[in-house]
Amino acid sequence: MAQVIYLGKLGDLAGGQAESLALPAEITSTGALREWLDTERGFGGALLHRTVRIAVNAELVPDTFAICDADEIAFLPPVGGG
Amino acid sequence: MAQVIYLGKLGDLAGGQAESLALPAEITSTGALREWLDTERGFGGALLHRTVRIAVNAELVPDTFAICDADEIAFLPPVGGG
Amino acid sequence: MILLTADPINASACLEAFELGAPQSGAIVCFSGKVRSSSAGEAVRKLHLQAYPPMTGPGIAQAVADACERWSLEAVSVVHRVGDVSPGETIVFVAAASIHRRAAFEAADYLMDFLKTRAVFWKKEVTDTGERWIEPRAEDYADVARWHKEEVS
Amino acid sequence: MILLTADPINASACLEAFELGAPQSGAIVCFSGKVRSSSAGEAVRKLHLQAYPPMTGPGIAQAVADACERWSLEAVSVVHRVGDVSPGETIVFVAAASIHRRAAFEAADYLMDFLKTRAVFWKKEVTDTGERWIEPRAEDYADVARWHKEEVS
Repeated sequence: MAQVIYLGKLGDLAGGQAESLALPAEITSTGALREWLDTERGFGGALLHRTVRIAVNAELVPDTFAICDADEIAFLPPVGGG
Repeated sequence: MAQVIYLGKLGDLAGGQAESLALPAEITSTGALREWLDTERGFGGALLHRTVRIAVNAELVPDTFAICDADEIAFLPPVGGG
Repeated sequence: MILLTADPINASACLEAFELGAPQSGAIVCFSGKVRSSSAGEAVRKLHLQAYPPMTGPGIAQAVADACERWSLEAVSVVHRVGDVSPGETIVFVAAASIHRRAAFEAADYLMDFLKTRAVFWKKEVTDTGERWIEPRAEDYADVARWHKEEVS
Repeated sequence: MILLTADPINASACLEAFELGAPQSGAIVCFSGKVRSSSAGEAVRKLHLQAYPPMTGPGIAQAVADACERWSLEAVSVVHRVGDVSPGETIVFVAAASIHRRAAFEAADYLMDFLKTRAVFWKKEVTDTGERWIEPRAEDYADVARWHKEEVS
């Protein structure tokens, strides 16, 4: 099972900050997962915004990055602390 | 009596940080006082250095400033705290 | 020292501890950022700070390492709250120590610009009328860009 | 608050008091400068700080007023030692509080540049081999000149 983490406002939109899911066979890249989850979880495009970055196992990656069921995949809207 | 204050290294050179003195009749400006004291007190030119500024009654003044026996006249080498 | 904490931050206690750890330094600059009691005219009830621990700590550690490479520093400290923070409470404490003051000022400034725009946190402001996630201001992005001008040109 | 004191300065206590006086501020920057234990390879026994009270206090007050005119500040504090100061002791504490951090950083930086080059103090360093009056470094004069570029051009 892949762990998917929705951070910041995305957690509110998803109704939860994390979920475990078995990746469908055709979802093999971060970009494909982004598009699939945006529809499946009803994000209404929020996950597709270019400011939402994706980290796989705590490293920022491009949308072409290959993913598997062992990964922790996080969606990060714009960050900022302080 | 005018109060004369020698600050910083000038106090060490003068052998004291302050003196009261009756201004000679011909010493009517800060510039004249500077030259006269440099010789009289054996500063050897230290009082003439262009980095030494003069304050009369706590205000920086040019060498042309008129002085009298009621004044407090301070010689200030380059300042710096912190 | 880098610390993420859900407990209140006491900036003066942080400074006291920091000074003990930098006995040779001539210059110490510290910054503390606090939750303001109002935002856009509304009373703020609290600020919720979310971190993503696998990335937040390592990201700050990298920024501290970058600062230590860029300036000659004798000590650096970053303490950052997570969770719910009330108005008046300290969100972040940053300190930098060096021989001369310029390095300490610039490093603290740099780290704050990093924390505001690149550190892996999300902030949700809760007011009487609702809540909203807040993102860095345009000024924050402009501030952090200052440090990269040399590299680009 | 502006204070010249012959007693030891506790920077963390100063920060604690300062924070109490700036409850609305989102950003506080403080600087503390300490006597280093060596200078040009020699052990420093003490630093003697001389002020000229009729000018030193008013000069700092004017610099604080200038800073308050230049930036939007909610509080400013300058605490400066006079007399003999031992290695490791704090010579100066400066703090500035504002809504956003840039004003606080710049005001603290500005005040330190002023204190280093224009505040009416003289410093004598006493080492094992003798004593010498020390003047601002070239960097200090360059630093303070940064704030006047706009005015000149």
